[in-house]
Amino acid sequence: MNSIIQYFKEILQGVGSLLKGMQVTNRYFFSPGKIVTQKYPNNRKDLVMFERFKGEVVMPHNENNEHKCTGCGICEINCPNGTIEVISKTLVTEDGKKKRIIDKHIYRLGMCTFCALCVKTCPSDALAFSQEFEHAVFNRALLIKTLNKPGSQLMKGVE
Amino acid sequence: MEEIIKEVVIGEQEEYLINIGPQHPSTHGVLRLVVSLKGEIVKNVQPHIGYIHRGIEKMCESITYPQIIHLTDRMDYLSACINNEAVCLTVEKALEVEIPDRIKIIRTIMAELTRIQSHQLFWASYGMDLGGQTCYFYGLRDREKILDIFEETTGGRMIVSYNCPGGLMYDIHPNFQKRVKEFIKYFRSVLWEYDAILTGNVIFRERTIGIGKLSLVDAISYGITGPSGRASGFSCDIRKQEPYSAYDRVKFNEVMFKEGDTYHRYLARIEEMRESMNIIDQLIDNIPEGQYFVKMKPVIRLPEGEYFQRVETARGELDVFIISDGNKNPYRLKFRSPNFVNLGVLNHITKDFKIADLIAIAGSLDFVIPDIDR
Amino acid sequence: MDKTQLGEFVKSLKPDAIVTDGKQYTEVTVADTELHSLAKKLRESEETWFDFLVCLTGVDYGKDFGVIYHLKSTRYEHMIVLKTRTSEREKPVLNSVCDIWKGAEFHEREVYDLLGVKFNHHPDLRRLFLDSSWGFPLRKDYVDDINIVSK
Amino acid sequence: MLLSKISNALGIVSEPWWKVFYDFSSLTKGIDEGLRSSMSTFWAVTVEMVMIGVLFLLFYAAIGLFLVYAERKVCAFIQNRLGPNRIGPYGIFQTVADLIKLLFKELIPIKNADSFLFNLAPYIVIIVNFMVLAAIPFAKGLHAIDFNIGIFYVIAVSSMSVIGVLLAGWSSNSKYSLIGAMRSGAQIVSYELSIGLAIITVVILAGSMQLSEIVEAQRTGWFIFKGHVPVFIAFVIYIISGTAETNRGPFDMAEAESELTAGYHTEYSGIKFAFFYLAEYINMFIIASVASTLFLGGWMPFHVGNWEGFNRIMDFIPPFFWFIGKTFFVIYLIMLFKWTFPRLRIDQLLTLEWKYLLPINLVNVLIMAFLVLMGWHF
Repeated sequence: MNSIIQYFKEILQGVGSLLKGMQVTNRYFFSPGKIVTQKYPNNRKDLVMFERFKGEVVMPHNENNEHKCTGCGICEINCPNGTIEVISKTLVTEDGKKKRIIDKHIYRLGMCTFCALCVKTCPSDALAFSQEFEHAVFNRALLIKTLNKPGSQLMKGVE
Repeated sequence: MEEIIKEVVIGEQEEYLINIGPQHPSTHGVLRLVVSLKGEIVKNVQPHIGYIHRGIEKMCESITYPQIIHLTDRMDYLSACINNEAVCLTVEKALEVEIPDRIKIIRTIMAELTRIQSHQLFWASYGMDLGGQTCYFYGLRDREKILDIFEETTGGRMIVSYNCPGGLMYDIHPNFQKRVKEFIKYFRSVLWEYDAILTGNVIFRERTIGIGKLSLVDAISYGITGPSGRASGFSCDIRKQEPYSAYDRVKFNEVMFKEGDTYHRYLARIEEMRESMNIIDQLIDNIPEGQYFVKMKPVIRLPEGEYFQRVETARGELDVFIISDGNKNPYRLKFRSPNFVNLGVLNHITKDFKIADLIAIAGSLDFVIPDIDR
Repeated sequence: MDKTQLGEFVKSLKPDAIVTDGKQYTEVTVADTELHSLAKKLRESEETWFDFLVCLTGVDYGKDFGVIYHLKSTRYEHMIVLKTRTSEREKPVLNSVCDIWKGAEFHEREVYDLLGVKFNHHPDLRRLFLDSSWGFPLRKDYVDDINIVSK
Repeated sequence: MLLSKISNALGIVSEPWWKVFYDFSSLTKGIDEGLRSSMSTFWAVTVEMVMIGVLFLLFYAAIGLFLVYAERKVCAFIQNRLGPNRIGPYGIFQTVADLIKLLFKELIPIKNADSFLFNLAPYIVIIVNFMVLAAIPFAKGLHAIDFNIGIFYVIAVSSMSVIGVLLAGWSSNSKYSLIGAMRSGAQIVSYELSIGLAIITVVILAGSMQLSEIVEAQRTGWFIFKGHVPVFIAFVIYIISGTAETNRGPFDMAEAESELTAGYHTEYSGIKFAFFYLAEYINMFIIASVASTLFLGGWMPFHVGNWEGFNRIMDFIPPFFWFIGKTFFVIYLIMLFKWTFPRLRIDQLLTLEWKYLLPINLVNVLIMAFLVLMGWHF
């Protein structure tokens, strides 16, 4: 007799647990307000990334096309996988002194692991992360970027 | 010494060999299991790994200590923050740097958040392994909220690279405490759904209770750590045994079961999420003011010697063993990754179960393949 | 047992072993032929009961290879480090500890795979991550012109 | 000429045109008489068969595509997602686009596969589907054949689809497929029993196997209300074993995505895969429509005792929509099963059948027979 009671008890408990699960899924089916998906390409305009989001490394320039990079190469040394290459050139200033300035700051986005060591160790805060995250291109060569804009100069007062 | 190696023949002739993986929905990556079957009964499981072997230990020998951080992120990508912490703790131990409370507490909170999100993904993918696909989306839905917290503070979602030798990369975001509290409140209110859909479900219980039993003796002998080991009654929580960071100042229970079957391995993780929330509750309002990093030398050189640090990741014990020869990069760096060791037990506990149980057991050990291969 | 007691205990088991007091743990260096018997004794004697092989690391020391065993007792919560070195570099062989700790099987396969140290009496000694055509990448003299670019 | 004759025949019906939606028998009768009066019986029957065939093909494609879309939307809403939303408004043409993609996909020939059986298998599954659809009463007078053993025919034919599954698994020379097919064989053979017994419960109550008569018998009230507890139990068992028979939901052992990648149709590609895929949904539709016919009154509207006004309003909704509505309700239930529960293991599946469903079902049939014998039903 006991085993028969046990048998029906098992069935009822089992069905009960199943109904409990169905209750949850059914409730979500009838509550469209809880949908969490974003319609991504459609909401491009009002999509705001967090300010610290590591999209890609950029070199901020001000309105006079000036940046802060002195070409010291600390970012290149700190980069774990050779993403950054700093090509500098020597310039003779007006008062006859020799000064090393940056020629090209090459950044290979395809190799970057976003460890933030370059941005963090830069002594003059020349590098920063942008919030851009749509990196796909058709040609791999386009991922090799030159961060300093053509014709840009070192900001005054940065050594 | 003389060499005595005997050749091994895998799989008898009459057995039915099938390959599960390297591309298979439920191996969670590129794990390949060569399974010998007798009908539906599993007779032998041979894991073939190395499809995502990147030689992290070799790479570490040629880079500096701060640079190692970004590789540890990519080992067990679900416990990225804890992996970072492990290396940082080892380096700090070697240099004998005193770490301020603020850093310790933030590290602990981040580690516990990482543990919660890892277990959420475990819950999600475990439901899917057993055929309940809705679990996956509920798990990911809740996990997104933690990833958002990570993204706001660290700039990365999974690959956070947040800890660095001597402290943290950035200070916490001003919204951090508010958002964490919101999340804890939210997650406490939806955790019952996890139980309603999976834990209490009669099909789920039938599928998991009594399946893949691992005895305490075997768990210790195989070195199974983390929730999987604790489900067998193996007290292996490093947070309790060798407290690091701020674990010595919080109260929490070590989740332990005796049964050691698939169901309890699952349950251990669900309970750990609750414990982690308790830990965060105790710490989130008590973050002291102060510096978020300790000034280190520009080039970190570890004094000659051997340094061993154990931490508890979401999957078990991660050991970092550094042999330094006084240079700026380690002479030898060994990661004892929990998944790698846990994989060793798979053949032992799946024997004579069905092929569907193999998936359930492998899922309950919660493998992250990049951590196995390193 | 604390660090010094452990050292004395090991000394009583193997008088030849070199016991040093490391920063964290007692470190014991034994000859390759002695290792297996010492490990078995440490595992089985009631005072030590090292039943948990925490970590097994292979190291390339240049002229030979070393293997480092971190052992832990779940009963007494103490830890010890065993170290051993192979007798030569050309054909490095050690005794497997798989029969003492089952978890050693994967660790030893990994060491064999990455360093080429063979383990006698191992139940299933095959390459683990790499295929048989690869060299042994964790050796210091390993050269890979394609994949390792040194600056 | 033919058209005018048909319209003449239709003209006999002296009712407004929209009445046809409430009773299709006059329309079908009219077409039949029109055809017969203009050509020999042989040709008339041939033309009718072609017409029905074309209609069913269109219906098959339409309902299949719609159900795939519905399933994706339902599971999306359950899972807090949006589901397909790109092609057409709310993504309604998504499945059409998928079908076009599958049509253009390469049919990959499998090495060492038994190519004849490999190609035959999807057609067996499809043909079985058509054969079952023929017997289903969609509305009053709207069915291809009205057998006097209709429900028996449905059970007999629908279980033939397992042959297609077994052939697919066996002939594709893949280990995953073979395991999937064998599981499916064991599963369908055992759940056939439960379906049969659950249906017999209703047949006892209705006293007929003819589907149109079973529906007619529910004019005074649906069987699920009329038949006390036994019919309700039979309904639950029917839904469970019906889900199992379609290889869906918690019983999708034959596909078992997380174990066997895709089970018996792992090796299929292109349109042959689409056949299997569509067949699964049509199977689900068949199971649901038989459930609504047997238990929920088929195309009978919902009536409550003496509420004249309410019953009038209910009558106003055409029977076809009643049928479709009930069917979709059952389909939603089956979908809810699939998207809530984890999968059973093969031995548990058989335990459920032989230890729980079958004994309960047998007792249930006895109780039903006793109730009918004593006349203790409404």
